[in-house]
Amino acid sequence: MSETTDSAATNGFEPRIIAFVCNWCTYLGADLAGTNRLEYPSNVRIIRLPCTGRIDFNLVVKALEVGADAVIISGCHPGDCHYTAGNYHARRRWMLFREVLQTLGVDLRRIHFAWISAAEGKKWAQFVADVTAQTRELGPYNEYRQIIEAEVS
Amino acid sequence: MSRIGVFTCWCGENIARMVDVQRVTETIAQVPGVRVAVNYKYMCSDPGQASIRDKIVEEKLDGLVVAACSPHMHLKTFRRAAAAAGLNPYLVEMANIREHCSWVHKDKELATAKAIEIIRMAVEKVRRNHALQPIRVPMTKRALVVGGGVAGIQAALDIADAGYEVVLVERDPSIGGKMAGLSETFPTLDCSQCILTPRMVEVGQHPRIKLHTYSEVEGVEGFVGNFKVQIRKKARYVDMIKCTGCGDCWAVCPSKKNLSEFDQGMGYRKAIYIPFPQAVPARPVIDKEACLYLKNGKCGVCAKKCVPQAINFSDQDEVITEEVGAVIVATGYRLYNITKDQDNSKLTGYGEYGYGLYKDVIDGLQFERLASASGPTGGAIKRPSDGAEPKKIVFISCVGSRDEQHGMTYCSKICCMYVAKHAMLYKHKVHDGEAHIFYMDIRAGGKNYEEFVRRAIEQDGAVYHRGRVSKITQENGKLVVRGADTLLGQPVTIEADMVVLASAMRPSEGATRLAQMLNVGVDEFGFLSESHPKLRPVETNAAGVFICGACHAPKDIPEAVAQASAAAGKVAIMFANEELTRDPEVASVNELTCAACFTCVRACPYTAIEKAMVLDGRGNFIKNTARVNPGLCMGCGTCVAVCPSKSVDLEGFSEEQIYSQVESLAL
Amino acid sequence: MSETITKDALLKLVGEWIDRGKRTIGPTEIKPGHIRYARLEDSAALKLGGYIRPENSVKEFVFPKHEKLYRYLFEGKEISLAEADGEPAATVVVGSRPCDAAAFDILDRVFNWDFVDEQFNARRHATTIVTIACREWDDYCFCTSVGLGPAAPRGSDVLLMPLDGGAYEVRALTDAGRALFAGHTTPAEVSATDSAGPERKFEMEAVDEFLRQSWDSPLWRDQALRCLGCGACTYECPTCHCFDIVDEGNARGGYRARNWDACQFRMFTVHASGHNPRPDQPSRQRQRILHKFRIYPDKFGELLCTGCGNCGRACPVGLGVLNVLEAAAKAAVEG
Amino acid sequence: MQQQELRQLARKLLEEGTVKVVIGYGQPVAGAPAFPVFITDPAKVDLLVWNEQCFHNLTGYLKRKEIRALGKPAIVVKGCDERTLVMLEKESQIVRSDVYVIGMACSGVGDPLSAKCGYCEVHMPRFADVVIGQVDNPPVDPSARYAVLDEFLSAYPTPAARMAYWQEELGRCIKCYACRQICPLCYCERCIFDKNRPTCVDTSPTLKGNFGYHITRAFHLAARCIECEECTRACPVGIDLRLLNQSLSRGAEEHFGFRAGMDSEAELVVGSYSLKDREDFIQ
Repeated sequence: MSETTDSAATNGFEPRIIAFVCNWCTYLGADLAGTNRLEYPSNVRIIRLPCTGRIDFNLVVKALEVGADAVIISGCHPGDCHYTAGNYHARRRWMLFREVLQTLGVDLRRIHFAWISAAEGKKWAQFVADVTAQTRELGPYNEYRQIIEAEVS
Repeated sequence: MSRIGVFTCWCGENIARMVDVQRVTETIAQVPGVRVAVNYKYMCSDPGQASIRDKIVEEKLDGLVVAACSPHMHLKTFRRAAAAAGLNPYLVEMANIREHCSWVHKDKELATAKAIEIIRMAVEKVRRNHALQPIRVPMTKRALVVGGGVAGIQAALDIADAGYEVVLVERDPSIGGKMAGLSETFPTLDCSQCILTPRMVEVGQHPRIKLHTYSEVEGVEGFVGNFKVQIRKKARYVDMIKCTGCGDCWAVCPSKKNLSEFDQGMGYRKAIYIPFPQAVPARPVIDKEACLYLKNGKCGVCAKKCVPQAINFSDQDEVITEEVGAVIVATGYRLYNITKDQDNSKLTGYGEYGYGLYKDVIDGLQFERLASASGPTGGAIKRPSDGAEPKKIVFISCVGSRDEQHGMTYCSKICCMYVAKHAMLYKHKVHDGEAHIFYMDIRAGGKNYEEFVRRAIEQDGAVYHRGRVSKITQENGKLVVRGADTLLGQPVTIEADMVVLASAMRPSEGATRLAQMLNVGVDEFGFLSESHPKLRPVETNAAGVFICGACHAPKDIPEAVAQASAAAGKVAIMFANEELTRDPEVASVNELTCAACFTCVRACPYTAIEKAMVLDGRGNFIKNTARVNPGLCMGCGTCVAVCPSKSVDLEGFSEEQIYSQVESLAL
Repeated sequence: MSETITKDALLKLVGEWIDRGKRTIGPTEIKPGHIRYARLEDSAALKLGGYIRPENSVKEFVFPKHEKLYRYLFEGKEISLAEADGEPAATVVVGSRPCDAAAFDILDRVFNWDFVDEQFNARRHATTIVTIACREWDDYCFCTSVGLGPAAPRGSDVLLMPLDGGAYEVRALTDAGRALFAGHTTPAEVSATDSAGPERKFEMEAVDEFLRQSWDSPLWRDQALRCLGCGACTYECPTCHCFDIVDEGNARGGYRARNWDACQFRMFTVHASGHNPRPDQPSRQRQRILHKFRIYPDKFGELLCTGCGNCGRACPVGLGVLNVLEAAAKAAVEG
Repeated sequence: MQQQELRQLARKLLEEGTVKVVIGYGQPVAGAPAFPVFITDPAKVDLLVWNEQCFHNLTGYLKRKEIRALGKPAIVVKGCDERTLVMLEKESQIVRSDVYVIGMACSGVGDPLSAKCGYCEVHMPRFADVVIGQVDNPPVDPSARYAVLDEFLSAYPTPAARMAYWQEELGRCIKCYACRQICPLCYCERCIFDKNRPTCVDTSPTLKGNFGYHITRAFHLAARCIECEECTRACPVGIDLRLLNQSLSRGAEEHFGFRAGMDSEAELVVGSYSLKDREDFIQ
């Protein structure tokens, strides 16, 4: 998961990845990855929310609107939610949100969901590495860039 | 224009090695709204914090970003520093450029670029933070303790001794719980009742403890500091005030053959009875299933015999309401009853042990009664079937515990110890008897525990077989126990007179229902969930509700007592304040734009949102609205995400804050 | 004696405009059953007949639904401004309806009244409009009631009068128009006969009289109760020209733009205080009608309506200027 | 004849003062689309019509302040419209007893027949105070419900193709909000699109703003939309908005066995959860 080799493979394109994570599991998981010095690509920007329950689909849309090539949404495993049920509510909304994205033709390979606990620093590092690698393969999200930049004629 | 200060920490080499803090500082200094940007070797150090405090004053800062480690590490630290300099602590944000940046990247260029963006996000966020004041909620300084076992007793006494009123609710006619029924306790072998009953009496006589025995919690309303609890006081048919506990009634009661719950069904009691001599309160109850008068109107000799005329056959259940500010759940455990407890699909095993089929196969608590001086046999070890003294007893541990296939995955923790104790007690009473123990591992962690087990083996000659028992059959008056000794690597067959199963500990009946009433989570086995396994072991996610004892997980007496005192301490700390102060980073509703679809009400994990009405000055109805109870809201923000019009927002993670963070990442 | 052009010649000419890179706009079937004015990539896409009029109006080609005014960029603590767009492309609108062309003339006044709107003017001057007179109309059409007609020349650079057999009589009305068709027409004896157009739906005088004392009339409520408060009528109207100014941007920078806005929206007049001087649909409908048929005429001496009937066609609940004015005229007569 | 019965009932209700207004369909020009009328005067009940042009779902008017000001309403609903009432009641927007519901037996509207009528299972209203007329519910193939969607998805199989389609379609959107305004389940006091600080979605009718708008509009109807297709009918620029709503309706049915407004007992999908919800898409 060393960056240089990966990016070389995709002639230098470095994806922009925005991650919405919950404060109690995935954020701490990412902290643990740091404490254990687990290296992963620097493409991800983490936005901390209290709970996956707080992560509104509009935020995902906004992330695409600011030019994200991929979006990560991650929180506590079922049963682990600091707020007991936030992640269950989130999971439901994600299921439905994916449906409308599918019809709209938003590439679901660019929107990633994960349960990553405070103990899973390794999983976080690996997950970010995988998402980054996959997005490098996919290349820049030009379809959405077109939407952002389209002029009204 | 805001006046934000950005303080970038080197964390010695931890950050500075991988992030060019100088470049970061210079770049951030150029961000609109940033008044000062500095960097320092150790921001969390005293000089570091001092420099922050000075800058806040000098530059009249109205927002603070500390770019350093994880907020989970130091946000509180820097909020305190800000407060000390007169800046509202909620105007402080941290940018995590250590755990999330310098520690996980190897390319200094990329890491520096990322650090700048992380800080940029924090700047955009803090610009939209609000100065917040802690939320104050008035509270009833009165605690409810559910469960009158040793944990509940300890918790109740500690809180009462701290000077606060306690309402103690016990389902059985007497407090005392499981411990009151134990013979002797490991590792000291001191008599269980001798140490417990004085505490029970203390509870009974304590001026600040209100005791409701033979009662159950039926409903809970309200929230932390302000609970209203409905308690069902089951009909006792005995007037608690008139009754003197003289015992004339049960002496004459003709209904004799009723299995004694206290004796674990090993002995009998009357229809009107006290569970055991030292019961608190020492007042009898009438078992309406057994009472001849209540069943078919004949008899009533107890009433005739009762001088103070305390018998009241027309007694009814009564539901009372108690107002309390905090609740401690201490509902304890029950043993895995192989014949009855095949409730969840996983519990399917151990029929082969013949429990409930062979009279002389009993469980640990039943053996306690056999061994107890106050027990049905007066402490003499006699087997249930014929009262003969068993010459060979097989003790089996891990019955239903540590068993993925047929039982519970967890370890019931106390069995290893009490099995050793049982062997000892048996050998002390039946010197020529043989005590065989089948075990998986001996888990004797605890003060003097290992020594205790060694004693059982070395001094009292308990025979340990490492292995599981596959089957127990009854052949010509003997219980043939077939197992394996994995150490010897050969099958073992023992013809025993009695078998004692160390059955798994499970949460007591109704624990889950109570948990639901209190909005406390339960795990897959029905044990109540603590708020944090390490740091908040007696708190729950329901504010003002605490847990102790075996309702949380299998525990032995010292642990249960320690945890009970811990929970009591938490309550005392809460009550020590004039009013409740809660984190102000909670949700609130814009009542004018709320469409009152109440999706948030359905979604809130804490039932912290209520259906309310907007009224005009004269109290006329204007519209419906959702309303957040700040005393209950824990700030998860689930309501914000489900609100279609975004009429509800969450302080600290407001829509404006999050969107501005995302937008700061625009290419 | 008149100049004519055959349908084929016209299409050929349109093709030339397209090839020469002119932004060429005309009625086209954007999807089955939907005829709209839109940019033509190929003259074959130009739909000259088989419908009453396009669903939209041509206003969006001089006054687009969204128009950047200028860009701004944060450079450190400095903010720099930049022009939004370059020069507008030379544009020909071909196959416009007279009721659309007339609207250009009206919009010219609006955008050059107290403030000279250069961005509008630039687009307008880059646009030549070739109108085709109507020979068909439907129940929604009421141009004749507002002083126009199926062959009204107002606002057009060229007016094409359909002849029997598919050709057109070319009436070039301006230099731009003449330049556009120069050398592409053939002289002929035939000359198109004006058609009467939709029969009068109401008497403007009566309407005017009513509107001047109608403020509290129950008519507004009766007519507008069903109004949904959407902007379909105003956005498909050739003369409605209200807009809103918004900034679209982020922490890096962005741009200021003007977007169409509609008097039928609740948000159109709501104050920061929450007070709304037009609190309900009836008051918003009244505003729209009064603006078009009294307030605007008082100021500019002409109606702010060309009788195209798009409002009625676009309305999901069958409410349009026509319904209201017919009712108004009726009310005026009944007193 | 249903229309006669309807008028008689309306007159009776108004005369007896059971209701103050009857919300129904009017049609001054025969054959023209019927539109909503609000009858407060018993003498005017003959304005009411009932025919295949009555496709409008009138239930949205129950939330409108101007209408509420008229007093207790009676409303004319088809079986499909009635599904909205179920949702509005579940979402605390109406009190059923405050509305007199006149159900019309309906064998389909629109000419040609609206797509939604092809798979309608509620030709007979189920919760109305009175039902006028009688028709049978013909058996329907459940898959027909999403035929339009399936057609689209197979015609545009790849994300890129779909994205191209929507860029074309949503590029035309002029943000007139007809789809929002006509939707009987869009009843927010202040729509999120009218909210600033922050503006979740660009207000401009740019492609970006339009995508944000239509994703949000559709998702806000997730597991709520009762497929009346009024949004599609109202759209002046001819965008087939049904497709977005249908994909969510199908999702709600497939994942949660929920169909908005069909079962008045069913628990709403958003705001609740099940431990069994699938999560194969979560790593």
